[in-house]
Amino acid sequence: MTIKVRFFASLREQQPEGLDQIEADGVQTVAQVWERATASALMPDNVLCSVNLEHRDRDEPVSDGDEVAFFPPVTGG
Amino acid sequence: MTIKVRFFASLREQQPEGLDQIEADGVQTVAQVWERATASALMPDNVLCSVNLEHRDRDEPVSDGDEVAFFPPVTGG
Amino acid sequence: MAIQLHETPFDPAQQLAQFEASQPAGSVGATASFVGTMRNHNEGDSVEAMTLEHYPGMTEKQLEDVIEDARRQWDIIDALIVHRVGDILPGQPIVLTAVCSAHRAAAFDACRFLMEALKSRATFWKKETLAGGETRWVEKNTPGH
Amino acid sequence: MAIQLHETPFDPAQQLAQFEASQPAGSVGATASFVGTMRNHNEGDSVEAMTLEHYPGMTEKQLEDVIEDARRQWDIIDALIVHRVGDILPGQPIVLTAVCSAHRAAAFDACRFLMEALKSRATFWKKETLAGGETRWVEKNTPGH
Repeated sequence: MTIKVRFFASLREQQPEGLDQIEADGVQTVAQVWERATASALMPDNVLCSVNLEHRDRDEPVSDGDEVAFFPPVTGG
Repeated sequence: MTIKVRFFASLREQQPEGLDQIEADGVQTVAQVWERATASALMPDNVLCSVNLEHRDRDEPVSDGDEVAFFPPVTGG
Repeated sequence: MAIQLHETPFDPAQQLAQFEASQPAGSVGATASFVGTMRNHNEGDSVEAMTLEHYPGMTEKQLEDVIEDARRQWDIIDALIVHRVGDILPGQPIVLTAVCSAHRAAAFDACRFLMEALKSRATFWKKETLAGGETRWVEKNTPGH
Repeated sequence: MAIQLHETPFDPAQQLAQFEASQPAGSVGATASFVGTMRNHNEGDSVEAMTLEHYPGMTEKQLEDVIEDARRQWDIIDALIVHRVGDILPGQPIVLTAVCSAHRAAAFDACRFLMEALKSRATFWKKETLAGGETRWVEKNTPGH
């Protein structure tokens, strides 16, 4: 299966090698998407995650075709 | 001494005979100004008073030349 | 800091634009504002028109005091109160309060304070004309919290 | 109810005027609004410019959710959120929130809720360019209460 992966803000800059799409066979959770996409860089505690545009915890499951995003705490407004 | 007296809103309408200036000899308090200006009509409990543009209780003293006003609860804004 | 009483309709958006444009560039981070508008109904009745009476001299002084009180309580950059008096029709603005500050908490708090303080203290009185032509004095303000 | 993201500067006064003009005549008694503006200093440093990044698709959805949450909690007539994205200069508006309702308590409460909710939830990220040309990501929002 394939998962679309997106990084935003400082994470995008810190993950220049981060893959935007991964072959996700064997990947079951959001955290495992991070490991696969970043070649196993440790996910910092303050990283937030979303699946298909909804905030999700890092231990939530992922499915074929999902869009998974990683980003720092939000600072809008 | 003389006291300038003003009525506002519903009190102005209810006191068509209310005097706008009284000879206030013997008048010592705001409440006594009301009695003199309205020919002793009873001052309703919810009437508010001011002396020289400052809110004042009805038992506060008045002096020659003061402007004393009577009005209902405010409803602006 | 400014207070204004208008005998004729005012434009809240224009007032607000002027207020913001008059601030020192780059120091304001937050502007909170409130506009009170005349509704066409009140307490279950249709209202056709309203007359706002005030106590000239005292009212202006009270509005200035309200702004001074806000300045003492919050770290604000500027504040504005604009209030209609006289004959008002449904849909017309009655009051505008605005506060600008560096951060949003002070702007929100102080703007709301201006409204609550002026409604409870300032010498304005509303007289409504109902659909049938009958008139009545509004007896008390609605709660703000 | 409306949300807007703008790549170029917007005029809060004009947006607010449109918002008010689009309401049913006579039913709105209260409009509370808030404008967040870029300051030329932050955390003790001079700031020359800012870039606001967002997550297209997710951000819009979150802003719509924030307005829906406000509608569930308060009796409001309409709500508006306008937010800048992209490159921003000091003095330019970043965000506008506005709520209109029959009475002022709901307008004040819901307008503040919109700001706090969008700041804590919506996927926007600020990157500042300091006076010396150095850039930095803003790490957290200031408290709103």
